[in-house]
Amino acid sequence: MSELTSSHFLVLSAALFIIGMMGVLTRRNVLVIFMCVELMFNAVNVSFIGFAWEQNSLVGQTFALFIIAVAAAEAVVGLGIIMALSRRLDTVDIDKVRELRE
Amino acid sequence: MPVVELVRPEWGLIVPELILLGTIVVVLAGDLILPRRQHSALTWVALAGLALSLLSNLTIDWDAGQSTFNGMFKADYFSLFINIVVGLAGILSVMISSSYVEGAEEPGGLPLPEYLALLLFSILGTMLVGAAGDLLMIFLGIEMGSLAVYALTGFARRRTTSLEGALKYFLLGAFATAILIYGMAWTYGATGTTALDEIAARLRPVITGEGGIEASLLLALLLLAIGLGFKIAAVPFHMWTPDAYQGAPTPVSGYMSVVPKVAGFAAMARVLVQALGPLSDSWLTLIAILALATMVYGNVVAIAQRDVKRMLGYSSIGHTGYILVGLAAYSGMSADDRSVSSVLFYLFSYAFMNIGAFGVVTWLQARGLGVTLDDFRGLAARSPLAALAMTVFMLSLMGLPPLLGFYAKYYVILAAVQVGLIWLAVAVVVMSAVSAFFYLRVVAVMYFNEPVGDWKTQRTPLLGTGLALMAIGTLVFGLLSSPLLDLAQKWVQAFGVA
Amino acid sequence: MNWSAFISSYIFAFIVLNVMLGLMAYMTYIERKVMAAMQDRVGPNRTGPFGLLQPIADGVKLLAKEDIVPKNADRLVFLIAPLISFVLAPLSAAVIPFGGTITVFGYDVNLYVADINVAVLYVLALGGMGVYGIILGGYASGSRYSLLGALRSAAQVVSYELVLGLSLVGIFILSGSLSLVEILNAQQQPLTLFGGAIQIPNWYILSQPLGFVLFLIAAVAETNRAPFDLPEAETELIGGFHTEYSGFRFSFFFLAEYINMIVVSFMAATLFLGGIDGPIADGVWWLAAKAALFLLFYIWLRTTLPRFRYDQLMGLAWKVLLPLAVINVALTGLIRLWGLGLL
Amino acid sequence: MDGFPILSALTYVPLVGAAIIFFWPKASPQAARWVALGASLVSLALSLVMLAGFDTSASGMQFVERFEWLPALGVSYHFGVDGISVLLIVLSTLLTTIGIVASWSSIQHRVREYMITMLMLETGMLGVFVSLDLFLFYIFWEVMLIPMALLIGVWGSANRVYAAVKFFLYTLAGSLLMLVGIIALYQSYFEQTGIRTLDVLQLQQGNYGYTFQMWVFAAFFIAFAIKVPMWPFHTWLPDAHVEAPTAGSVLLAGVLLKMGGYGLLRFNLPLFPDAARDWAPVIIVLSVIGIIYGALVALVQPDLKKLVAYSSVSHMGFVTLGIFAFNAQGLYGAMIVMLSHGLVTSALFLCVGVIYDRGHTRLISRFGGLATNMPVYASFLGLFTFASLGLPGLSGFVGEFLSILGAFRAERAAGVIAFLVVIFSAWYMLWMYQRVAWQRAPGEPPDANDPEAKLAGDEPRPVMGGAEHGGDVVDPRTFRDVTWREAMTLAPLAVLTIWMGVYPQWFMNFLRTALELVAKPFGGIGF
Amino acid sequence: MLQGYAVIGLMLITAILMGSVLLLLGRLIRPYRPTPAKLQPYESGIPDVDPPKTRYTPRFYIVAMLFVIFDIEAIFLYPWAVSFVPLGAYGYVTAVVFLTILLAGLLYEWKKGALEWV
Repeated sequence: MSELTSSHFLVLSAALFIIGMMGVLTRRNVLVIFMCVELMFNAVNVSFIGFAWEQNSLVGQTFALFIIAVAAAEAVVGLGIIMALSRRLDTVDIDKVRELRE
Repeated sequence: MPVVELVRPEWGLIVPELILLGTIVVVLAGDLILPRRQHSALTWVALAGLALSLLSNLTIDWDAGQSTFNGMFKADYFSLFINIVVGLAGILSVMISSSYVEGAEEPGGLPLPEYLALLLFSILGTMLVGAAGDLLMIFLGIEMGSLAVYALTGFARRRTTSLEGALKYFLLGAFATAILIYGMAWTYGATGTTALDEIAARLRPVITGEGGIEASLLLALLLLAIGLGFKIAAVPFHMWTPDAYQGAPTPVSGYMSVVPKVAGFAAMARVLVQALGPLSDSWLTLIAILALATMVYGNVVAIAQRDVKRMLGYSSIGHTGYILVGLAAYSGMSADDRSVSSVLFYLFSYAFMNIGAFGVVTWLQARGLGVTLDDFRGLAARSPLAALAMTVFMLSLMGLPPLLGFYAKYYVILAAVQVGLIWLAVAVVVMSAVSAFFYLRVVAVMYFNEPVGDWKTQRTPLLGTGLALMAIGTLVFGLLSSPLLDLAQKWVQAFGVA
Repeated sequence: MNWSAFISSYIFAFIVLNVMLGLMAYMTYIERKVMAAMQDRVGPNRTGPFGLLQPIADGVKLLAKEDIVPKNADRLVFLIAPLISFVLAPLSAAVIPFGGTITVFGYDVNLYVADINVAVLYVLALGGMGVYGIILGGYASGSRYSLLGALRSAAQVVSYELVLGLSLVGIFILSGSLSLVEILNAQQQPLTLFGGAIQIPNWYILSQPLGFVLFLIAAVAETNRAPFDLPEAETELIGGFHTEYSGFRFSFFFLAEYINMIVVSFMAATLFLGGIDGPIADGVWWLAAKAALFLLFYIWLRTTLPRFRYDQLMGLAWKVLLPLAVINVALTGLIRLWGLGLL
Repeated sequence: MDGFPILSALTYVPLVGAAIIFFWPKASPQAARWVALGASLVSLALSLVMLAGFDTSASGMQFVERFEWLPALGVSYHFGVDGISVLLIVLSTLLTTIGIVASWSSIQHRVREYMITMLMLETGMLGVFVSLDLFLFYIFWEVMLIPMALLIGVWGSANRVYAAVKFFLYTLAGSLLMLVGIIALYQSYFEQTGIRTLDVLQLQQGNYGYTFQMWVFAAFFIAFAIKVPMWPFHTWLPDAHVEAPTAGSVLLAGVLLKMGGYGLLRFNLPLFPDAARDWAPVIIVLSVIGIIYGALVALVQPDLKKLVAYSSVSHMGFVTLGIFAFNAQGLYGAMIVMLSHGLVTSALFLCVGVIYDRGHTRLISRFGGLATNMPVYASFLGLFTFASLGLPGLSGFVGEFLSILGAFRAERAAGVIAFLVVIFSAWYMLWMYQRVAWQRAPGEPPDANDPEAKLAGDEPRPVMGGAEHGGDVVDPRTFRDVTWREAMTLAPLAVLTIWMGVYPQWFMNFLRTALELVAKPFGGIGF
Repeated sequence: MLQGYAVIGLMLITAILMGSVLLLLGRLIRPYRPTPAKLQPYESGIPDVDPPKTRYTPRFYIVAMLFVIFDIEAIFLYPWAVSFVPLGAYGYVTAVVFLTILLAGLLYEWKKGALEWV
């Protein structure tokens, strides 16, 4: 087992971020998209922690904490919207959410 | 255990924000305490709070360029201008909102206090972005602003289109936020700090040629630009805009066309110019191309729209393009550089004309009409004043002198020409001509067609006053733009204080 | 990497796992016996002396039962969900310090699996993840009762987890750490009163009485035990999320619940009662005794109190316990400042 | 007189009038008319006072008002007049007054708004002529656009919306190009001298590179060429003229078209002499094409207004031709053509308006024999027809002659061709006059004593042409002659036309010093 | 430290193995005789009509949202609590402000009726 370096964090973070991004771009289920966004947030957290670890500073960790908090708030707002919409449309498929078209 | 440096904040510097926060608390408390039919009093509370917050800017010594909370919060001229723009936009938005929210335009009605609280939260967030001295503050401010606006977009929760717009706005907004903070992470990784001035200081060797640009910095730059591009609805990150504008309650559309955009541009100025200014060679071209694509797309697609809200949505994409031109004209922190000041001035004028345009749509809706072009038929015969106001807004958006929009565009073009971006200046001009097609159509329909549909008389004094204020502002502020422009130009002083 | 320490830790982990399972099995026996005694009955007494083989008989019976997968079920999730619950429950025990370091065959062996600096956070996180097993099981069953039970369970667990988390903040303020080992160590120094005339143990139950009560209530609710066993209320929900489960899969949920109970008891003992702290006997015994006290308390509750109504349950968490927990944090901070002379 | 800001006063008086009508919501249509007339008359009076006070011998700007407005940008509030603008200002105030009188009874629909629009238009027009700061100029230039478009779009005839939008877009496109030019100029001057200014006079001191001149010249030129309108930028003009109400056409032809020529003289020539010299051949060719094209198309127009409109294209060709001849004759000629065209074409539109009010059609074929029952009208029409085709002794002759002479000196072939076209203009104008005034009216049986009619057959002239208003055909023989009010609008124009034809020197006196300055970079001798 | 997590990881694997082994062991001895009635979901004896994924009261979602917010805020207190001594009185005041906001938010939700279980 080799030493842990910041690049481990970064590679993990990049992988998570890209998985999340691909999810957002390719999936059709609103909830899945939303979860992928959350995954991206957490990937960013990993990055911040990794950099903070590398530089031995607290800034990155603080930032990550704030991201967690904001992500929670975001989840609440997002879930509220998704819930209200799915109760009206009875679907969570984003392709079926298309009343707003010319 | 690292030595924790204790923060001794200068409360005096955040008085405007504190007043706004207090207003929010009062509004929320009023929601709980007052009976429902007295809720309309909260409109006045909100207006008073906003006005007070705006006035309290006078108590701060802006010349000193002070900062507090360990440099997280800056009270400089840039933040002053943002405070002014956002405060005014807030007041105007509240004025055009109250009758709509209290009225029966939306199924099931809307709760006023929550509406006001969300609006004020969003304003507060945007003010924080303007005053941010750290990437963290920018992130928090943007999110505070955006989250409230997501909720406002879906505020008419009995109407599917409103929720749908909110959903799209939310999903893409959250996506953009993720990209943005990933960019911040990389910036932090590459420079070891998240303080804007510090970043700039550490990047300075790059311009003097003593250090190369790391790939990670470029990645950070790209991610930041994309993330903020989403927030300001720059092409190709604009997909949410038309749907959100069309779906949202009309006053919210007006609001969200201005204040979140202000937040986005303030963040862009803070991040790209103040922090990453030394890397301007790397981002200027990107911004210029974004600007061109954005204005061409927005204006061309707007031509085909029949729904006025949607049309204004696309046109706001176009305006984003114009404002980006101002940013693309950055050439270094010199007293002559008009890039950021033209952006600021544009945002100021955009607040008046665009909230005004949506205000007229709100005004029509209060009288039982819809939001399509056909509903504007013969408005001049029914209400010459409303038609006149709409004409003023449309022509101003088009950029016709002597209205405010012309000055805004003029300054942007001037900034572009000053750094030799003639092609962009020409593009702005050509697109202004293109935009005449759809703005003029509204005017033409109002004056040249006969009225159709039912019309119910309705008294909306606050809305009417708001519209009058905005119309007069659109007419007058252009002529008196000199002091405003001087104020905007002080961004150099603000960003230069390292 | 210190391989010998790693291996010894792992061996200890294996022991902990098995002890937990064994404890759980006999917990059911003890519960039945104690309840019977309280209700003036005999309890299991046929299998083996005093019915001591009853748990084994139960296990064999469950093992031999048919494993039914209902036709509406989401098959894969249905099969995995109990495993999630079962696996996560004993993992929490990994951070409980059962004692100091002892020497076995010349090797130093720590009587805890792992000392991680965010141990409490870890336990809370596992508790939160345990909800997945319940909610997935309920969702995958394809039955109304299951789903409703799962939803109730999830809502309940998250609500009380909040209280649980906040009730511990006072302890962190006092100990300055999130590590269970360090929290334990902080309780080892006795408090001296009246200039050393009286020495009392520095257990946090003394300095954190409110926190202790909150923790206790929240812990009971967190483990879905009576009087907070709404999710599995037989009379209302036919067992809730495990309505459709049978055979050994059903027993996994059962196992998980009891192991959680045991772990929470050990946690409570460590956090509030000084854990292994105690005179005369070896620390492990003290710990076991304290934990047993809590377990008996659980059983006592079950026999004594009727079940809450659901709105009462949620109201209690949000309207009473949560504000109290917050106030506890503020008060603790104030007292601590005073104690430090900073006020 | 000194110190009184007469230019600001005469510019803003109409605006004040508009504001009075606007903020007096209970004003009756009649009151609105009187307020508008009053405001325009005050403005006219002020402009005449200014004309009287104008020193024809002095060089440079007079009645200058100047103060800093947006110092950050170098924008100043700078008004002033020279010989070129002073005459155009009087023309504008005069024609606006006439326009308001002419719409007294023909406009019955939304009278208040109409009057507001007219007065705002006047302010815009006057502002364009008095501004000496490019920023200010541009503002007035655009301000003018909206009222004119509204005039066409709200009070025009059948196809008005199309015409209004077309007019607007054409002009807007041109002016936006000019905006880029203005900013480029500003920037270039700033780079040369370090001074931020948009003052025209100051910018003229700059020294601009050749390539720069060529481009910026083009930017300004296209804006003005659209306004002139010059072939091939003219297509908005026939639509706009045809659809506009009478007063709209009057102001469009009388004043707005002059702004193109004014802009060329004020900005293009002094600022970019090198570029002007090199662009001149192209422009001369385009002017000649425009002259021929306008005349030929006018010849075949069945519609009176279209005919006059295309004749404008032809006449305005003489303006650009004269300007880009760069000599005394050419420049004088251009200016005189502009003034004369302003008077004559406006008058012709008024004449068309008179019979349109009676017959509700503009088709030439629907009129005839007006000389019989409308003798006064026929005399006016005849006078202006002759003035338009360039009969010596009337205003049209002087200008066209001078500008052809100038062109002849500069570019012989162009002069020759342009001269030949005068024959065409005689043809279409006279033919029009013949048909409207002398020919048999539709439905009128032929005169038994007329040998030509016998040759053509004895049928009455058929009533033809698609009637615009529900097919109601009004017999032109029943038309009443001009009313006093109509005569009042035509008379001053007739007087001026004759005056200009007989004594052009009076007008040229005003122009001399100003045109000398314009011609200076081109070795302008011969004044 | 990391070693601790490694042990826990190994423990997790062990637990999964143990569970799986127990389940597979049962497979050897338990019967498998499904009948249609046995496979019906339990409906108190009434035949199943439609799939159970119908709507449930939004209260559950509201609780979930409230939890997410308050839990994160609680987590915010942990770092402060751990470094309580070095942060001192100023840190305490800050935290109290934070807690007040938290409680105010709770109070608001309470008054708005978000905590009522109808």
